[in-house]
Amino acid sequence: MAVKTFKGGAHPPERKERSSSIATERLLDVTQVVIPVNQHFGAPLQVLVKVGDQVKRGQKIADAEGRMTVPVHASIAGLVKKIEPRTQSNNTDGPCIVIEASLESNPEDSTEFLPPLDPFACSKEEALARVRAAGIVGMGGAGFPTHVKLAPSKPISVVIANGAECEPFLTIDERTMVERPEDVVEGVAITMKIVNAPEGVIAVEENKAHAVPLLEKAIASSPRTRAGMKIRVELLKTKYPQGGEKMLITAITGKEVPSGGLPMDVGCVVQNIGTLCAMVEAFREGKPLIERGLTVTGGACKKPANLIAPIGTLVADILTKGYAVADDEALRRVIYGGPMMGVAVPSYQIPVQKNTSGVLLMNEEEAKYYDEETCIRCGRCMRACSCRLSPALLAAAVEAGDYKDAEKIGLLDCIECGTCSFVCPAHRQLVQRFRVGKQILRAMKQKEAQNAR
Amino acid sequence: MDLMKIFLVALLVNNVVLMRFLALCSYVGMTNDVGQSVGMGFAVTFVTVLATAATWPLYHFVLVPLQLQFLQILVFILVIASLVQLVEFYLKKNIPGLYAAMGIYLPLITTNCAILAVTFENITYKYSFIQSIVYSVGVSLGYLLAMVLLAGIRDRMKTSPVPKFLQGTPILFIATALIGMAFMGFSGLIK
Amino acid sequence: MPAKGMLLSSSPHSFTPVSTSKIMLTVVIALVPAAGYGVYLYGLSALALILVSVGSAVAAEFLFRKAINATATVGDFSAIVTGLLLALILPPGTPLYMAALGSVFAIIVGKEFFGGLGANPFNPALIGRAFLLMSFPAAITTWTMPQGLAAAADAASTATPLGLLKQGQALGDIAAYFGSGSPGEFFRQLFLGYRSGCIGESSILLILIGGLFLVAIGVVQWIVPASVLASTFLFSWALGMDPLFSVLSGGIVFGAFFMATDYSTRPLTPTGMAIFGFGIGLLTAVIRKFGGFPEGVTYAILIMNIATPFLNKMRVKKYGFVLPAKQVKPSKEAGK
Amino acid sequence: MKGIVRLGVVLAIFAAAACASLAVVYSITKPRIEAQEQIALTASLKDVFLEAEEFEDVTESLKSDNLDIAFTNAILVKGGGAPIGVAVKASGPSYGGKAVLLVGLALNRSIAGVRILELNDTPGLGANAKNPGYYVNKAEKTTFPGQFEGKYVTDGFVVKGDVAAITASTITSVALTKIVKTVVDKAALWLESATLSPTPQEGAAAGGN
Amino acid sequence: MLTIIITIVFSIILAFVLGLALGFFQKKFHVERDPKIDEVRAALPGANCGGCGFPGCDGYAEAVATGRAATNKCTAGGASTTEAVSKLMGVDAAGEDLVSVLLCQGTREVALSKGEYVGIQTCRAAKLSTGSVKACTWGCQGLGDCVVVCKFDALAMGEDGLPHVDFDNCTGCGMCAEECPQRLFTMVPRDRKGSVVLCSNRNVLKANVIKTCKVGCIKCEICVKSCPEKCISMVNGIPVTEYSKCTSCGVCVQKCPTKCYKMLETDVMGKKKVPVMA
Amino acid sequence: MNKLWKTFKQGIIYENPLLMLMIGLCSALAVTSSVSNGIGMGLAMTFVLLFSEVVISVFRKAIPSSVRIPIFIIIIAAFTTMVDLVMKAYFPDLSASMGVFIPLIVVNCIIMGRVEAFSSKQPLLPVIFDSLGMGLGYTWVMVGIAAFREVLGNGTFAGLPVMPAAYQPILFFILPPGGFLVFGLFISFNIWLKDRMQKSMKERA
Ligand SMILES: Cc1cc2nc3c(=O)[nH]c(=O)nc-3n(C[C@H](O)[C@H](O)[C@H](O)COP(=O)(O)O)c2cc1C
Ligand SMILES: Cc1cc2nc3c(=O)[nH]c(=O)nc-3n(C[C@H](O)[C@H](O)[C@H](O)COP(=O)(O)O)c2cc1C
Ligand SMILES: Cc1cc2nc3c(=O)[nH]c(=O)nc-3n(C[C@H](O)[C@H](O)[C@H](O)COP(=O)(O)O)c2cc1C
Ligand SMILES: Cc1cc2nc3c(=O)[nH]c(=O)nc-3n(C[C@H](O)[C@H](O)[C@H](O)CO)c2cc1C
Ligand code: SF4
Ligand code: SF4
Ligand code: SF4
Ligand code: SF4
Ligand code: FES
Repeated sequence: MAVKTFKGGAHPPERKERSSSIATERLLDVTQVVIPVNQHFGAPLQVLVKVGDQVKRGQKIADAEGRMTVPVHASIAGLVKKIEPRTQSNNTDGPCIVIEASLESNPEDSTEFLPPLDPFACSKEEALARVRAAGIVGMGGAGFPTHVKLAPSKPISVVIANGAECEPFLTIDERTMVERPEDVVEGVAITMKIVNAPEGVIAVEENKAHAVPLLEKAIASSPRTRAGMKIRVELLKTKYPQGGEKMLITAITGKEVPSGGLPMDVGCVVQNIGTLCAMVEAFREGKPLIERGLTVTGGACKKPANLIAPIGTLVADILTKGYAVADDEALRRVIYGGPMMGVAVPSYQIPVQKNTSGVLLMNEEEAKYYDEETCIRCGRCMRACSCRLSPALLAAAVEAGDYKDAEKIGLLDCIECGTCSFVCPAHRQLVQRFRVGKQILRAMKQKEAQNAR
Repeated sequence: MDLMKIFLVALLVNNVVLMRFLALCSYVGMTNDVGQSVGMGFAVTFVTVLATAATWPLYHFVLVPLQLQFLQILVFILVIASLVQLVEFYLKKNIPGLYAAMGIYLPLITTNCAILAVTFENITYKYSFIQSIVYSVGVSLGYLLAMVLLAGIRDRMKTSPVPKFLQGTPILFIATALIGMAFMGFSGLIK
Repeated sequence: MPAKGMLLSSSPHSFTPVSTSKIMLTVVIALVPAAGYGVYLYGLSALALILVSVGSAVAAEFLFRKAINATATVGDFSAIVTGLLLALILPPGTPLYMAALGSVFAIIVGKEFFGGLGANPFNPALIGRAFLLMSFPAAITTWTMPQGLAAAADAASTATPLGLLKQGQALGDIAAYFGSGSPGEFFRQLFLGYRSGCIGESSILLILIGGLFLVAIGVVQWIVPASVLASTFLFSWALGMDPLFSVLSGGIVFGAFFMATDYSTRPLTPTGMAIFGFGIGLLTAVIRKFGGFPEGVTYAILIMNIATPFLNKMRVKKYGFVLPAKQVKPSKEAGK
Repeated sequence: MKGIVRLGVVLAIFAAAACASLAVVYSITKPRIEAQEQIALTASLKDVFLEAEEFEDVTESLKSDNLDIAFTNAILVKGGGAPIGVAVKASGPSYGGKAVLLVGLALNRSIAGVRILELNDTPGLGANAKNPGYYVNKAEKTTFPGQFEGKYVTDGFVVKGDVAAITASTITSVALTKIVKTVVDKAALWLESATLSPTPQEGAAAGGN
Repeated sequence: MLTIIITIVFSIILAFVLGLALGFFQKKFHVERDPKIDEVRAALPGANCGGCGFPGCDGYAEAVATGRAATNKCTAGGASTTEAVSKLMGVDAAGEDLVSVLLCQGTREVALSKGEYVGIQTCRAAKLSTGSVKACTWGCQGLGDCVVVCKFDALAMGEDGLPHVDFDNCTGCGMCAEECPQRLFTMVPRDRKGSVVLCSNRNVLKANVIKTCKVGCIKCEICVKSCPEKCISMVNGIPVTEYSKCTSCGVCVQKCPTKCYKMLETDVMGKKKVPVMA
Repeated sequence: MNKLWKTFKQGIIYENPLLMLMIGLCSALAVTSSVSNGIGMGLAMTFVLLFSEVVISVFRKAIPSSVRIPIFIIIIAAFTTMVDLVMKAYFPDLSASMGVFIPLIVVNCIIMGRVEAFSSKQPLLPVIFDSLGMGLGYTWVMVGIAAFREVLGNGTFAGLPVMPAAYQPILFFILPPGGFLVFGLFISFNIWLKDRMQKSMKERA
């Protein structure tokens, strides 16, 4: 079988070996969680509880009307201590609900899950309502409301499970595929059912090839495939950013998502491995999205770990409790997410959120920062760009303040994957420029639209 | 072949701007972006040809018979200035689309020395009418070429960390010097 | 809590180990065979020329940046490449002070005036050469036959293959001039490298070794040299010159691999590079055939350098490119 | 309409005044300007033919048949009442454009002298042709045009052969030589047709020059 | 003599014809346009040199009149022309005489920084990537986007890490206020008297403010309570003075425990200049 | 008097037509390959500038504004032609070496610019000082550039050899690209000079 891939990309050092063979561990003794109210891509929520309220595990604590909203649930049972602004994993301050665990109460009463639901028996509307009610958002990064993604306005021909996990360091999707292959397959099947897709593909990068037999076995033994659903595993070249939605679709279907368009425009739905498992649990147990898997690793992490942690757990707590151990002396940079797209934060006193796939504790060497030099026009960025943009020219246009030209070159098409900055021998901060540029361009367009009116 | 030679020499070998230092004021002022320089270049081409078409007969059929060759400077510049003015009026009123594209450059042209130089040289080089027209097209397209090339480099220099003491006009002239050096490659091309 | 203040940065937080100075160093290494052979052919005076050129380039860059209070950049080794390349495209008998002058001009006017590395619109080494050619045309067009390591400084002057061609000599005569019996033998001689010419351009074989090494490790993209050589071949043939002789003589191979590929002055996009290379080949052939000079590589590259900003507009279609026609709505036009 | 006429009148007044004063200046300078050209030409002619006294314009009968090279003036030069040679002001293309030369041919068919009147080639290169301090032959201190003096029509006129070239300016050298050669050939034919031949002693004198 | 006569006759005919034609065309092809353009055009030298970067004086006049160009672009005319054009345009362009005031006192010493920011050294980029390089989300990023954008040399980065306004040079153009990603500048009339709070921290938790900045407004509301004229109210977490009532009595300034309340006329505009960073 | 002096000074540095106003550039580059050309052109230019400005200033009230441009052109052209004729008559060599650039004084942006901006609005005396200042400003730059180019590129100054015999002229400087380069550096130098002078003036104040 030819290994598929896309054009461009780069090979940052993988550094996955540290945690790839460590079994996933579940955090049980969390005493306090800080749950950000707004964890999805969409309109802000209203808080449904007050300070002093007793909440159950799985109880809805924030919600709002509107299509682009997803409720948030208490991830542990306990007392609402505070509702106040705290720093979130994207470095902004936002309202957070602080819950202190009350362990004395009996676990039976302290849990409030939804009733189980058979996704293959219920209607599409019911299924979508369940996905929303369970608070599921994309766990691969963006936090896009999954129920919106599962209600496409165009016919879907293939559902892709994104098991690429192309970000260096991170191993949680790999562990999930190894440990829970059945759930992954079931998740694909549920998604296929909801979007009425004839085909499902589990995409795995070559460096995780050892998961393929397990997945294939699970597919073979799954009641869904026996009932006629077509699911297969596809091996992809290990290359960053293979896990990017657009790159994945191109590698597997050969089609390109049109500029400004969505995967559904080429008949695809892409779901992260974690998201699939969360969906399975939401139907099978009625369990909302109150915990997620993540990898804690890095050069300044003496004991790396793959964990399942309640949403809102402070990473500091994970470390003090010894699930993972930090080397504070060596610690120079904390990243929420992967090294290529994650966010550098000032400390690890920040909660695990629905889209936190890992926390990296980097040491001096890994965190080495190079000062920017002038662009030598080597063109490496252009050859590496996964979107075939021209980062060097784009950066020049942005720097010159020529946003119209920048838009033409494709500023808004940049997926901020960071490949260009990674390969640049002059260590140009290309992606940061594009982010700033996008912000300004969007503001400009908004202004224009207002003026036009 | 003769016409071709006149044209190519005027366009490349003896480029008005790069080798003959004419029309520099607008060369510096009007090369902020490529579109602008193209507009200006075509406007100049148009007027140069028109000016040649007007002054050549005037010289040969009026000034020479009357023995008034010494009024050449005065008559030529007056004719060109009025011509530009008339064209401007005409365009503004009757072809506003074209005026918007190119008319705004017209006033600049009155004092563009390349145009006057061409009309003089048509006389000094004893060109026939046809040769004069070809020569004027060659010269003005040479001007357009130089304008566009500088505009391209200027565009690029917008993000260059040019040393402070050279920023602005000095570096434009230095860039022109280097363009001129490259154009030396055309020298001797047509003998 | 962590001991020290945390680094806050924008993603990505990981960088390639490749750096500007490493790239420049590779180019120097790739030039070693051609340069070494040049010294072997023309003796220690050629070595002195190389050293003076490199030295004055580095000194010029260092002092200029110091004078304008800019960050020191001699560490990126690009000045070394410029100085070395300039020396390699000068006749072996060039007086040392001229080489120094050319080097200083190349670095200061050709490069630093525009903002230094990556910002110069023209190939600095070629600017240096063009400057010398304009300023001291006699000295820069005086050639000597290779004399071996022990060469005397004032060897008798001679003609180059292209110079002879310009004077209207037939291929057979040129071959005979260089001691070859037949054109075929002469071509082999040119390929291996025994003829008069610039220090670095003699052995096509060694240039190819260096150049292909750069292509192989990804420092140079194959498109530029390939299109330069292909179009030189093509247009020389079209203009009635011997195409193989055209490619093997003069500095075209050296220029194609080492000078047309200069990062800051060649276009960045593949289509742009192809047209760029094509233009160089065409202009080289035209200048050789009709121009006032026997060789046209310098000017061909410089002229195409001017076109680079425009060629950069020929970008690859971006991922998911859709024709913008759909987006232009008549209402928008009216809105303006 | 009245306004327009008024503008026209004002303009006309200014134009008339300006032109009138110009005309005055012109009438003053005119003789001198015309004289200048004549003076320059005569001076060069006298420079070439030392004994020249009278000049007869023969431009009409002495013409170039080379398309590139034009003869602007042709003058029969007389000294002591008798013709002593013919001089041609000829122009042709060189490296940097048109070059204008004055070539004098003595009756004995040897070149009496070559003067470069106009040359736009590169300073320091081709332009060295008109530089009185630039010698093609340093030992004998002959300038580029100077080397033609005394050459016979029948000589080769081959650059880098019997004609020394200007360093690094083959193109200029060839171009100028071609002009000289063309003039000399045509002028010799013309002398033939005008049946002017040297008296023996004149020939000796000119030849020994 | 003949020459002179021919000349005069010829020139009269030529000029008269041209004059007629010009006048005629001007009438015939007259096009209506904004009189302002003509006014500005009249103030320009008419050299049509293109030095301004616009196509000729007309092009520039139109650009100025329509507000697309600054008034100081005409190089041929020099300073006098700039003055004249500015006067023409200025009459209705400039309204009140405003100056810009920075609503943040978080110098390097008093305001805690969040970490060591590396990356593009502009406030906007820093803000986008880190939320804020200071522990205070609202504070000045100290990378001087405002200084770069000020065309009048009125802003300079102080050694304390904050931009300082030179009130003599400030023209109140508002570019800095527009540019600052933290929206830290407010435009006030030059002669404005009264008190102002030099803090923009809208975090309502006192503890959070104290932790991050020594001169932040800690929402104690002492100013609100102590003002004898009752002219201070909390808006969006920040005390705001109502200037129609404020008498510059200075009580709020004295009472403020973190000294973030200041008197505009003395503490802000009359303050000594801070040394500028090299 | 002080004011007149200031008007005069303006043209030399602060509003130097070539270096600050960037107008009238063509001749500045074209004829500056030798010092004598530079002086000749500078004087010719000053002459035309002076007389045009004076005449226009005298008649400024009599010129209707709608035909002022043609009238200015006529006046300038007349003086230009005079210069041309006089030079042809008395300095034929100089006239030949400056070629078409003498007639081109008529379109030299400096003259039109000053006439419109200054002399059509000012009385005689300031106009004289203005034109002399502008003329001098133009001339010194011309001579400066020419000196630089001639000495480096030809080894001579105003035709006289000034460099040691062994000096190999750097031809670059008398070729067109050299003209552009030297001119660029001159502008940069003048900007520096102006900044210096303004700074020292500020300090004194
Ligand atoms: C001499 C030479 C010729 C090549 N020719 C081609 C070619 O015709 N087409 C092509 O796609 N790649 C060609 N390549 C390879 C490309 O330069 C490049 O390595 C490759 O396209 C990058 O592929 P990747 O994105 O998978 O790393 C050539 C390489 C060399 C050294
Ligand atoms: C550059 C880039 C790399 C990405 N890498 C991965 C990845 O390795 N694994 C993954 O699951 N999602 C990755 N994503 C997110 C996917 O594009 C996509 O949003 C996700 O797979 C959709 O699933 P979700 O909605 O369940 O999160 C990446 C996105 C980008 C822009
Ligand atoms: C800037 C420049 C100007 C030149 N000007 C002339 C010139 O005026 N006349 C000329 O014959 N060669 C000139 N050349 C040199 C020719 O291009 C060419 O090198 C020469 O004619 C070859 O002659 P050679 O065989 O004597 O070296 C010039 C070269 C350069 C670079
Ligand atoms: C990259 C390169 C460019 C060259 N360009 C020129 C040129 O433009 N003109 C030239 O006369 N020689 C040039 N040479 C030298 C030329 O190839 C050769 O030595 C003689 O010019 C052949 O007659 C160049 C050499 C190299 C290596
Ligand atoms: S960050 Fe944007 S520009 Fe850079 S490689 Fe990724 S898609 Fe391309
Ligand atoms: S990789 Fe870096 S140095 Fe190379 S072209 Fe891109 S931005 Fe420039
Ligand atoms: S940008 Fe404008 S408002 Fe701000 S300080 Fe400068 S002059 Fe004042
Ligand atoms: S005031 Fe605003 S723009 Fe200025 S330095 Fe501070 S954050 Fe940046
Ligand atoms: S003098 Fe201004 S364009 Fe020539």
